[in-house]
Amino acid sequence: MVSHRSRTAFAIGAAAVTVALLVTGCSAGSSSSSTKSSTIVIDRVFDLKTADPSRQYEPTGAIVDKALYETLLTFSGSDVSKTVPGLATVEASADSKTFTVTLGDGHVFSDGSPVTADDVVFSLNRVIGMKGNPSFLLSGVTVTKKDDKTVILTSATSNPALPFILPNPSLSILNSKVVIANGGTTDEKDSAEAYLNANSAGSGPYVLDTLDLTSQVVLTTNPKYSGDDKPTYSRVVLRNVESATQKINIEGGDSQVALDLSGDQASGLGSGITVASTPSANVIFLLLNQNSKVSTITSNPDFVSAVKKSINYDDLVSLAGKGAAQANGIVPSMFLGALGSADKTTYDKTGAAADLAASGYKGEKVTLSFPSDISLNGVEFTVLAQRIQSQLKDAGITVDLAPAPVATEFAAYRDGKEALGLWYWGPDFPDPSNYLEFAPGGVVGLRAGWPEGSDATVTAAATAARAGGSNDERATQFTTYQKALNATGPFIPLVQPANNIASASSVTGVEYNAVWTIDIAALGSK
Amino acid sequence: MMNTRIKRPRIHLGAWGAPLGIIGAVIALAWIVVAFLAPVIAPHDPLAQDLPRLQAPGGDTILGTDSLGRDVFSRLISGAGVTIPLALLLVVLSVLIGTILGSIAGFFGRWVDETIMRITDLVMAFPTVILAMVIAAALGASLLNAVYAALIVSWPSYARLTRGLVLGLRSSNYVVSGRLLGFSPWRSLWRDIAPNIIGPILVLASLDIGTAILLLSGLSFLGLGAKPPTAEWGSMVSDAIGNFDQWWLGVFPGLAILTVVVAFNFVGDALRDALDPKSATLRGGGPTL
Amino acid sequence: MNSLTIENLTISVATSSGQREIVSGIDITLERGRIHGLAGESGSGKTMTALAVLNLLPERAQLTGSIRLAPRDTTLGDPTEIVGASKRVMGAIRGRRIAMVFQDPSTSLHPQLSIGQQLTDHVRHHLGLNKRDATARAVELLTRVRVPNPEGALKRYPHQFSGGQRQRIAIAVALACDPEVLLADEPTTALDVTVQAGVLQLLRELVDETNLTVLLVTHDLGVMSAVADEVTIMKAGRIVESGPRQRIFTAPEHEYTRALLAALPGSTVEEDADTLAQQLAAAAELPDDAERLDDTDFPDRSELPDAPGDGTPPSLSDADLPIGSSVLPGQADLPDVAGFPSRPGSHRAESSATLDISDGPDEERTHV
Amino acid sequence: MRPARATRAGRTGHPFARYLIQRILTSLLLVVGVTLVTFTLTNLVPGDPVAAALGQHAAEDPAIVASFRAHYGVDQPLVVQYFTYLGNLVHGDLGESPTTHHPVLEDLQVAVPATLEIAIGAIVLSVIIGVVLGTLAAYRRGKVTDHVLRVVSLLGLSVPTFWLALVLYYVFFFKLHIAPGSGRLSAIYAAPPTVTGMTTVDALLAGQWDVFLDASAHLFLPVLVLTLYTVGLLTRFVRTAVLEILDMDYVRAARAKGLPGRTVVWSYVLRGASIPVLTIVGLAFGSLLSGTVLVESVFSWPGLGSYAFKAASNLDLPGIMGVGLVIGIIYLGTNLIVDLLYSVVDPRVRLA
Repeated sequence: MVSHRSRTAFAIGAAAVTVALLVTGCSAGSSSSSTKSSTIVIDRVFDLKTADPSRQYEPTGAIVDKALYETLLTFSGSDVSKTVPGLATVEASADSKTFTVTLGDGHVFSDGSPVTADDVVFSLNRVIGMKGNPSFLLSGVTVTKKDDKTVILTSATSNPALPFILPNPSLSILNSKVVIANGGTTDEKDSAEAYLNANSAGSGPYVLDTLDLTSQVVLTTNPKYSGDDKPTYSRVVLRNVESATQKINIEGGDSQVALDLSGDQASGLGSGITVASTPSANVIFLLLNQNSKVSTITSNPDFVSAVKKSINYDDLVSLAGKGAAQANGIVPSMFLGALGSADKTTYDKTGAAADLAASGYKGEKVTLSFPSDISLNGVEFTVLAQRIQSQLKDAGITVDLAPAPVATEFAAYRDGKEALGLWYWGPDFPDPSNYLEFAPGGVVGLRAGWPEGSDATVTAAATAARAGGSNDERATQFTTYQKALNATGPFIPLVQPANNIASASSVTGVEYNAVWTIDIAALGSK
Repeated sequence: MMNTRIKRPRIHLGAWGAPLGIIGAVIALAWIVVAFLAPVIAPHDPLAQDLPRLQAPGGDTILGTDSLGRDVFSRLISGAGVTIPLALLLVVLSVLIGTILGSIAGFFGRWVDETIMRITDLVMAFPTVILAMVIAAALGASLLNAVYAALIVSWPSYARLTRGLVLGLRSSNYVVSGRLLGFSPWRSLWRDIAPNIIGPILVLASLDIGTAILLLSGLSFLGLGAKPPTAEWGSMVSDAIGNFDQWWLGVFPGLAILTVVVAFNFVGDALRDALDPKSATLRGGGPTL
Repeated sequence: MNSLTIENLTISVATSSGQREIVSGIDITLERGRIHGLAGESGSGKTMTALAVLNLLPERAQLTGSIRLAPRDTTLGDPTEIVGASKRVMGAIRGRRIAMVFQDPSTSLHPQLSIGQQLTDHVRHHLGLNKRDATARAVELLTRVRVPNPEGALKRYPHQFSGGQRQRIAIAVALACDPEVLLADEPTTALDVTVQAGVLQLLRELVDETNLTVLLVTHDLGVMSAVADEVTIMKAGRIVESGPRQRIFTAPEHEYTRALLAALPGSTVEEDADTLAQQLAAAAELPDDAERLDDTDFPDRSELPDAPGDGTPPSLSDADLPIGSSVLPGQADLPDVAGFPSRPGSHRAESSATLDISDGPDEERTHV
Repeated sequence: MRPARATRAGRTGHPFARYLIQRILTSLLLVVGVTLVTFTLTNLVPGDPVAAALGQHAAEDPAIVASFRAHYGVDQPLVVQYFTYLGNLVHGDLGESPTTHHPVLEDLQVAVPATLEIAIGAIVLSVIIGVVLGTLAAYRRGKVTDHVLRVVSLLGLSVPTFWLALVLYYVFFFKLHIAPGSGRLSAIYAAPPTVTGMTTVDALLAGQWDVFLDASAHLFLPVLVLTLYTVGLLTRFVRTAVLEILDMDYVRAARAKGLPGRTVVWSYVLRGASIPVLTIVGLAFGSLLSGTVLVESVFSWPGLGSYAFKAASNLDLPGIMGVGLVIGIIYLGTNLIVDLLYSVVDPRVRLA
């Protein structure tokens, strides 16, 4: 355990050296000590680009904005299968094209002004009009004010998923007067981002104290917060910390919550620390390009089948660590319509050999491209890729690894130029319809060189699933879709890595949410 | 420090420089032998992931296993065959490019000299690693690309050294008398100047092998060098970042780098004592990482 | 009255081929208020002898015998033994009781320190003067060695003075603590021939005025004949002959001495100060680098464009050439010659003060 | 290091002004060169900055992509982009980073002091230690101390900094728990009001002793890692320089004056060795900045190295350009300071 004396001695020693270094005639004023009371420290590997909710679309941004802002609808705890009222209640029309938003009473922003329909209209129109990263969430949606308490959302097409999209922190409601005063507009000329990175303009339980995109975000309680559940911690420090250090920090009491421990790290934690391990909603998959211009090998159906059977899924799951699970289908396990373990693809050495022989593969090198700088819930793509390479080698398939930073590699992936690719899909909203993009001609389908009309079975299943219906009907439709995809599709769902949230035992209310990872305001103490 | 001296290489074996140099040479040679024999002496296939993951040293693995169940010891010795030859290649290429450009600059002077020296200024204004990083990012991660990136930042020191030596020699007796006798400048460049600059260049180059290893493994550490699953020491160290509990993942490859670099630096230091007791250090030669 | 007594002094140096004796059992006695000339060719061990007196020989040199420094006043006690003396004892002797002037003032004065600092640091250390008193003393010293504008000179740096002025400053530095013995190692060799006389004249005056004891190390018999009272001739680490100047120059007993003298132009010894300058001019020759310690570290002469190509500095010991029979090309290589009107023979000793004023500051360049 | 030009003083009145103008002009040329090189290199990268900045969902929406390209000006031809950049540069506008969504200038205002804090700490510490050890080695030439120091300094030069950083971090933080974790400040402390951007200095200026202690503790390991390397470099070099000075007549003359040993060392020997030592210190500072990249990545230090790495891997052109510029400026500034110091320590050097 930490010896406080030795740590103090280290600090003093270091300070002595620093003092010696400083050529400062330091005029020491009275020691104005810094705040320490009721602070909670949360360690996170940052992927933060902005705190402006209408621009951010990163998991860390969602954590921050969930604490600073409120949305029209929200989820309770970790349950993302049904929405609950947030700032408003929403009623959908039968055709899922018109949604009536009715604002609740008594919601005020941090400057004390009430949340109005104008704020809702401005905030949502700003998301759409700025054409920032999250604007596709509301594509085809128009927002109109009906009266001071009511707003109408109209979708061009049937949009049953919209209520599940609205809780996304990117669709937070901002204080329109403040934002407009600081350069906010509802088009691309908007210049309020700088302001929103230094101040918050929301009605959430916290306000932004300081923000440094690379090191830390500090939140303090919003005294005007109108919700019933006032936050326990008056100051929140969300720090950018590498996962190995997160482990040390939480073991040493330097932090109270660690969000990015790998399975290996989480299983080695000492007593006094609680770990919540749940499979995350991220699905890591392998894609085999069906475009013969890209690769004549990967576009061979027998070869695709051989690869599916050559992979030792259990081995990959154990590599991903504690709490990880095999992705039975492309839809993650906690969503409606997820596949059961009976329908998962399994390792089949002899079947693989037969398929490989049938494919006419002659030992050519296949290039596996992957983003080398991505580490998802503690699972490093580089590690995973090496294991896949090794497994395929055992099956007689020669794989050449081509790592590149995601910035460079993503372009090739998006343009459908990768023969073999290792990627993941994180859901935009907790509804299986998000996964229809994997169908032929879908966004991800095209990345695998799989245009419309490539696979009639899958396309038919996808069309049926898109049509909607009752929950049971939809569940069946999506199961069928995924079975078809597993059978003939160019995607191989591999792993849902675990989300390990480690917290000091004194911290309560730690719950993983697939949309915003963790609700800071819900954290309590005992 | 452009005030150069003309000295034919002289051998003075310092009382202690020589033994250190011999120790260095022995260690360096040992690593080179290991590099050649790695496939024979490695107890396991360095790429095979057939052992239990993250096993501590001892038992059937000398240095434990990594996060994919590969034998750290086997990877360590096969790593010698990855970094050392490339570092040597890098130094040889740097010396070639640097001395050629430096001789041209020093011998022909005027605008040729100005141009070449301004380019070295430009390259030297960048910190080595950051420039190499940008280049490696541009070329894509691979060890050979890391060598190219490192080459771009490492030739100027040779160019400057050579230019300084050539400038000093150009006005010296034998070159001047050669000119009076009507020999061509190329002849004097080759006959009179080359033998005189070999000593300092050799010293700088021998000290640079260590730098080259540090630079290449540093780039690999940042993910801009060796591609997985290559057993490269720098990337082995970076694998250790996520696995602090498994100290053996990082400690041994780091020690490997350290011993090789120290060995080459011992040799270089002894060579400096022997060939060029003063000038090499004064010109700011030596590692810059 | 004896001031410094050297008895049976032997200096040997460890080399790769074993111990080599550089000085072998010499005896020299310096009398108070006299200038004792120590002459000999390069490598004869004369500079080593001088350094031994200050215990400043390189570490690898071994020293046996005895060097005794008599107290200023015989009633004060026994002489101090220098051979094997502790650091503390030597610290109290060096600069305070025995001072030294080196051959080349352009290297013996620190180029980066002001004249003021170099003149006062040891004064403050040895005599415990405060800054103001030390500065006053420095001004007095500079006046005494006839450096013009002494107050201004304190703030200047060595490169801003001519060679002759620098050596005067170096002498002032040596005399600053009022020492009993002054070791002058070739004090005029590095100087332009036209200013040598002035410096020697100054030395003579100081001895006459202050009862200083001087050991004048030189290879130049012309210089010797001009100022020395006693003369010792050394060869290969041994004393060849020793005695009063008059006798040595008129009736040398040893053949080696005779050979040396025969080589001097104008074979009679003239003491007349008026002719000194002329004589010195005639006897002038190049500085003798070979005598320096670690001569290999000195910039090779071959770097100079017009030096002979073999790279070895000219040295008497090469062929036992008689002193003065210079075969070397003029004075162009002398470091201080630039900007100095070279009119040999036209200077008179008493006009040296005016001469020095006319010295322009060196336009020295530094390459870094 | 280019030689400081020393010529006849005072021919045209203000040699310093002339020196400065000449320096600034060459610097400007160099800076333009740096931007051109960086720009060209970055554009050689085959990737697409859009993908990096937008992420896999938004990058599919043509409207979002077009909006992004227009905002960052990457829809223009390269030549236009470059000259637009130069034009903005004249007005002190370094552009906006697509990675951080911040003006690059603001990012650099945070990153540069963070790196300088480490680099200055390391160089000051290294100079103190290196000069003492180097002088010691020279004085004990050929003795045990000298040999030990030779081995130690060669070891210092041979340690991979990234590895040493990890090992120290592992030992002092992970195992012994006496060093603080990564970053610049423990989370319980709020950063002191920004004056210099260096946390330790700012904490002192604000009189926050506890923050200062904490910031110093965070600073210590990164500084130590970089110091060990630089000490190796300086010790070897100072030894050589001092050995050369010890041969000088003026050192023998100072001894003959009976000055105490430490006066001889400090006033005479080290003053004499100051020019070559200053030169190498300037060079060492440059390599320190280089070394910070690897060390910052281990200690999660939000400095220039981390920023450069992130910018390079995200194809963040304005970010990389900004880093190139600021490093060029630091390099030139270092040279300028070294040149000025030459004239301080050596009266024979005059700037013209």
